Amino acid sequence: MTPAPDSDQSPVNRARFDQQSADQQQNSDSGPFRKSIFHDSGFRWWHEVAVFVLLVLVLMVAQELVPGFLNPRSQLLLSRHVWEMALISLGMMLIIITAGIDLSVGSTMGLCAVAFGVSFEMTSSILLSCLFCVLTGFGCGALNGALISRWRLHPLIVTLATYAAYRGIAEGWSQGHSWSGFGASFSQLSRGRLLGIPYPGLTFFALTVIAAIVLWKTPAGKHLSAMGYNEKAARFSGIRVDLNRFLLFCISGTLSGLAAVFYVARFDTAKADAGEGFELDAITAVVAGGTSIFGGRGNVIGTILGLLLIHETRQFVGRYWGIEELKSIFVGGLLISFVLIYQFLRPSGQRV
Amino acid sequence: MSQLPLRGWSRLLARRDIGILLLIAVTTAVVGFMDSRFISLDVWLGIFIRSAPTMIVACGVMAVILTGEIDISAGSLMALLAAVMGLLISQSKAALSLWIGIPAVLALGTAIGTGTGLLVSYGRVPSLVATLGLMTALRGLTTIVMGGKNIDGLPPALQDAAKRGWFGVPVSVWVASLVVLMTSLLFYRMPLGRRIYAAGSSPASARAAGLHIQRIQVFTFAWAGFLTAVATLVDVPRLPWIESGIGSDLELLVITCVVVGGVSISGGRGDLSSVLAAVVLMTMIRPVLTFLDVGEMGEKWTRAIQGVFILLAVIADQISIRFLWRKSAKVRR
Amino acid sequence: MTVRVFSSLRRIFPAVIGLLMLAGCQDSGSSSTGSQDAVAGDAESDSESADAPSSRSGKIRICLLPKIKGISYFSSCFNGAREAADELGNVELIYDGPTDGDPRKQAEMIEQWTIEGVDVICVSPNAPDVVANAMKDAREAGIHVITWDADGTPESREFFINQATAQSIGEGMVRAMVSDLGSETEGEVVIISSDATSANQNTWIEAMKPALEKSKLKLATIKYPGENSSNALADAQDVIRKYNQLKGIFGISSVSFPGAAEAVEQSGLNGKVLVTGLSTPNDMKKFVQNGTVKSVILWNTVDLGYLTVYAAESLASGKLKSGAMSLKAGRLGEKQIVGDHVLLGDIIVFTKDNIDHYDF
Amino acid sequence: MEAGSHSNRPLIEIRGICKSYTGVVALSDVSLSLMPGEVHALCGENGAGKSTLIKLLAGTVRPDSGSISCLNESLSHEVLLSGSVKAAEDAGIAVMHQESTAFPDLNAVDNIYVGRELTVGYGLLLNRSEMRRRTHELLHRLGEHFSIDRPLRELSLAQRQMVALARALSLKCRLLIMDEPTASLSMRETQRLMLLVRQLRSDGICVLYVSHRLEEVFELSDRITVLRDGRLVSTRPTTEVTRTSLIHEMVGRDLETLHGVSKSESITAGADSHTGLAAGRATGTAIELTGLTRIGVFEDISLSVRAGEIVGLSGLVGAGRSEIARAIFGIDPCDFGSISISGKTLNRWTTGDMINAGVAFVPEDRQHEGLVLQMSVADNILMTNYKHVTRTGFISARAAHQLVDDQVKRFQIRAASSGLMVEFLSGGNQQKVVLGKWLAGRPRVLILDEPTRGVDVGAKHQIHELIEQLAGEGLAVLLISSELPELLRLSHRLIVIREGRIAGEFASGNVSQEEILAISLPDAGRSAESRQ
Repeated sequence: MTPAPDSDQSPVNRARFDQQSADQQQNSDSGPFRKSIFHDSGFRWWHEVAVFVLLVLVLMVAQELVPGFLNPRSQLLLSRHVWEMALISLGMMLIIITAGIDLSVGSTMGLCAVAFGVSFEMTSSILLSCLFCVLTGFGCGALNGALISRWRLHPLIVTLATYAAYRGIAEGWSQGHSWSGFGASFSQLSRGRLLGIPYPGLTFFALTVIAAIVLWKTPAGKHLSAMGYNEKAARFSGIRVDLNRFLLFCISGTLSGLAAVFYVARFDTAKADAGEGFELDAITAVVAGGTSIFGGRGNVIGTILGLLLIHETRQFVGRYWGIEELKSIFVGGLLISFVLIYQFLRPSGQRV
Repeated sequence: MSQLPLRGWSRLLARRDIGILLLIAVTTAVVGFMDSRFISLDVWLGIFIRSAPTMIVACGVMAVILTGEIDISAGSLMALLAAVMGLLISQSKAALSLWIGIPAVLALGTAIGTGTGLLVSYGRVPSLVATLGLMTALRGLTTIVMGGKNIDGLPPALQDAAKRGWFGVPVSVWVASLVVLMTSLLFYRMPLGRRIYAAGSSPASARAAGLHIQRIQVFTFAWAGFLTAVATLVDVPRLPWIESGIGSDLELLVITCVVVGGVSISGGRGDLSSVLAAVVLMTMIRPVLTFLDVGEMGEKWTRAIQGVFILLAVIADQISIRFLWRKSAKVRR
Repeated sequence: MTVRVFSSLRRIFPAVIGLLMLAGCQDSGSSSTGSQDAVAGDAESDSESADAPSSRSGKIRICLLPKIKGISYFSSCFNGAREAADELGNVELIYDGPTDGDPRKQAEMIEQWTIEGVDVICVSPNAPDVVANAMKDAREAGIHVITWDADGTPESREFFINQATAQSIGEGMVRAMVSDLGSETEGEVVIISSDATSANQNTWIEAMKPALEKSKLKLATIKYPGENSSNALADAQDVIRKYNQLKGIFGISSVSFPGAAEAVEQSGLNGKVLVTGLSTPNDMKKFVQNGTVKSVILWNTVDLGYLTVYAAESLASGKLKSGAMSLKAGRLGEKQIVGDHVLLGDIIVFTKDNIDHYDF
Repeated sequence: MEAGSHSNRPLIEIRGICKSYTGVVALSDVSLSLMPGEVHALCGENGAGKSTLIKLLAGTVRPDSGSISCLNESLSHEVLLSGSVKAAEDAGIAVMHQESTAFPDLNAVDNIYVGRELTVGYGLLLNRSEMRRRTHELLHRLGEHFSIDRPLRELSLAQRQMVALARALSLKCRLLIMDEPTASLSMRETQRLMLLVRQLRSDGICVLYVSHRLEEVFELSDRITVLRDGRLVSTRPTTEVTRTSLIHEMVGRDLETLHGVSKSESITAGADSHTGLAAGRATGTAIELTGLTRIGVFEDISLSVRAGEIVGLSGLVGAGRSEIARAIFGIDPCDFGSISISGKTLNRWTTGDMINAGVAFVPEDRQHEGLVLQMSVADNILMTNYKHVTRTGFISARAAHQLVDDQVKRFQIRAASSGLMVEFLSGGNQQKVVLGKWLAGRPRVLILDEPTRGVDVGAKHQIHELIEQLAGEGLAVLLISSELPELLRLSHRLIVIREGRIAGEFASGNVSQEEILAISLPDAGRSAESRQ
């Protein structure tokens, strides 16, 4: 019998199943004790609780060592840098829930920023430029999505390629040029605040609420989760896996476009290097927030907590020691040790 | 997906390494036609020298990917190892003997690799997460270790070996050949290598066959760490001095080569020869663009050309595989 | 799931409450201001509220922000700055910057210092536009802001410690190359830059192009190896092999200059292909001494850091006000001020003859 | 044939072994001794505990209580097996698995030798030539001549099966466990295999033979052990066992009541439903396939199922039955052919189209295709039914609750709560969840692929009844099963698939198991003679 090419396309799932069945085996060997406590209770929020506890711990230590750390206004002021990344994390979370990954988000931002600049030069209309910028993001996401769902390519491979391609196209298109002088009113888009929260933050929260509603109150949430846990079963249940995946990448691209608009507004600069390194920051936040890199599990509350945890840790390290290098050491170490400790403490059956 | 149920020529053409080599040959011919200086020993030796560290690291990362895991910390690890190497053996620093410094660097690379492996296998931290964290942390650590200064004054013996080497061929090329030989021995002639493939091909079957998957994983990460150290030792002394940016983007370059070389990202499948050909192909892009003299505008498109090229390679590969499957299915009926 | 949504929501109650509290406490502070142009006001009150810790030592807190922390150029500037701070005695010097040269992180640090309420922030902006807003905020919060090494947008700072303009750097490099080669030499030159998006390098290139056109040298191409030393070395080797008429290479980033020099040396073309660029003398000494590099262009970076701290201290203690014509700067003596530029002096060309006199 | 001709001490002694998975008892208090040089058949229905016993012997699973011991090399004293794969292999226990635990990316040589490679140079290097030589030899012994360099994924099922057998043989084994070795073999290959087993026996090797094909069991074995519901029913010399008594012991009911009556039952049931349908609902064709073809997999499949009819799809594993079902449901694309459902003809279709048209599909691999194990019972049931519980796009918690409760009650799903992950349910309950998930939407056509595989006897019976009841309600059922008795009992018509084509069609009343089997085998023409 000829092996069908389609069945070759989901070895990742296969690997995951094997891992799970191994887990299962371990669970069943470890006796009834752990199971009866955690499983039957149906409590699925251990990870969020753990991140929350850790966050509170960090905040307490920070407040103790850096007087005035928790000052709400300084917190909000410093939050500025986090919003674009937060927007991107939101799309990244949705993709990781379906067991995918998007490495091209940062490069998409770069391309969008250049699109903004080019279109501003041509039309000198902020509105059109914003539109073009977001559309470019959508297009980038759609290309990723089309490649991944049409040919069932692995998301890691496709977005690794577009990670290089989009950034390169941004550089070539802009010829390294940067655009600025979009006017003070445009920069208010990023810097202006309502009730003390910057507009990008408000946008983020609005989108988060929408995402939460979609994830919890509509079938789509369950569909995504099912795709992440077991793509095959999702297909067999009539879930349009390919379409959903395509749409998710479109969403992720569009969010990158939106983030690029805020980024351009905040720095009053449109340049091809916008969003460099965002992809890894976003993945870090999403993973720290309890979304399983193997797919299936994940939610917005965890992602927000993960973002806060990374952000506050960076702030704390920056303000207490004043050494930039320590930030990355702390964030990297925190990510590994947290996941490691959680793996040992976690209730059985819940994987990160 | 190296072997398809095809016969004769089509089978040969379907082999990925042959395909990549053909692409290399065609590119060389075209560029050589436009500028004959491209087809010179000097240029090609240069390309091989540059491929050497990538090849060495790719041998390690490929082993990791074959087991179905991933390692994105190679570049950062190289930076840290370079810094440590500088601190230990540079004449302006501790100036230890090479006989202490070199084993120390190798040991550190292996130790960090082993640590990652332990995290992934016994700690059950997903490899992407573990190496992502490591990648971030090691970069920071490197800057601190370097203390804001470039490290100069590596022992002349080491520099000489890296720049001139033996018989006009730098030591990195010799070492890369040796590593490739060792890796192909490992993959194809040693029990462990077959077990690496087996563990990636079907973890459940591997367990049923009594293989210790976790030990295999630890080994592959340790192997990757060790080879990164090897690459650091032979390649970094070639550079004018050690700076904290060494190895930037190396991890993505290596993974790209491994993927373009046809190694399945979920493990179990892939040939070393294709990966090596892919490394040469990827390394060729910069000199090719230089010799094509694309001009100032064109230079700024370099990264775009690289990126689009990778994208096309990936797509073309998938389409051709699918086409060949269908064709072979028809043939067999 | 829906079946469970409410019950599970009940279960995560503690977490939700905590989150709400956090959000609540963040809100409460700003709801009183509630206006959209609250940026400045907020920042000001922040600095007031956070003032207590800053004045604990009674010293003037000066922050020195380099483009990239951890490269020898800025490290030598820092040495000068530390020297000045020690001399002055009443200065607390904070030196920090992004390790990867990300201007976003520069902006982040400026904002952080604004909140901490330091006295002076000295910025070497890696991308003037990106950090401009943060610098403006800092000024509005009552903090003195000066730029050094590279200038920012004029309204974002009070003074610029001017060591050299992009124009003089670019022209200086071309002039050095032409004089090293002999003004009658014809042939090709290549520029090896950093990333295609690097702002500094691009402005220098813009300044170099007209200067090259006036000379008999022809600009063959510009390579962009990024901040990657092996790519820089590789590109340099390739251009040496490609261009027969190559006479000189400009290495205009911290990795491409040594990379180009190394390539020339390894090809055994010392003296046939000349390399010029910006670097601290210590880094390039070996290449100057073996003849690969005839001239290295830079200014006195130690003095630059020294002068910056003196200017910052004078500004904070009220000795320096806008419109001043000169500034007393310790061992450097009286330094001239033109407009809002504090002039350090012109660029220095380090050659075999004088490079041993400098140690930074 | 006498058992224990080589020694009268048992090679393997299993004493009072118990094993349960998450509350479901798989084996309870089973004791068994295996003699050297005997072929010992292990019989029992699916879910009787055979595979658990095999896993215990192979060391992949540890027993909850009880012990397994083995005679040492010199047959002088017993060694207790510690329950690891290594210990089992050292003791000379080799397993040829049913679901081939193989490495699809590796070639035959590696598949045979991975984990215990032949080496030279202090165990560092592979002895490739020797491994290749022995592989050739082994495969030659099995009568196979395919290229040993090709990865397993490119081989046919039978060839893969032979590789698995070769792996088992390559071990210097004293106990060879063969789990359904002939399931996907042709007649000729089966004959060769049986010859081989006899040869092994004469070499003093104990063969534990697990098969559903009773003819083989009777032809080969010296003793037969019957398991039922995890308990040992009997161990007797084959000479003392008759076909009838064996089936009786396996099923726990009389053969007559099972076999004879079920046949007549199915005939009458069929007649009943037809007459019933004639009176009530439309008896029109519910689903019709015309020339369905997926190149290289199956070809020109045309069949139709009427409302209220159960059509059985028979054939060997790998004949293309499941693939046809998957193609009908739009999982795999078709190259040619069309489907018409209730008069509407489709030339291209997706899974969504099929669901909307009222087709439901219970897939073969419950754990990987039918269910999302990590999600709750409720989530799984709702998965295909959100359209029934959403109000203006939002899920109504009450409606969802209602629907899940209804299904849990209707199918008597035994779970502590509907929020429990299905991972922790027993096989039968998992299957009920799958059925509940699909039947809540009131489909018109139901495709069942191996609905009772790995399901315990009680649940199996319930599922059988349910299928008949559903058909009685007017559902068109396409039933795929490897268990011929099940097919014969349930279906009104039987279609046999051989090598991707329809090989024959029967009314189930007038055909025997043997006839169907004969026509299923790849070299069908000759097999009929040899069976006589």
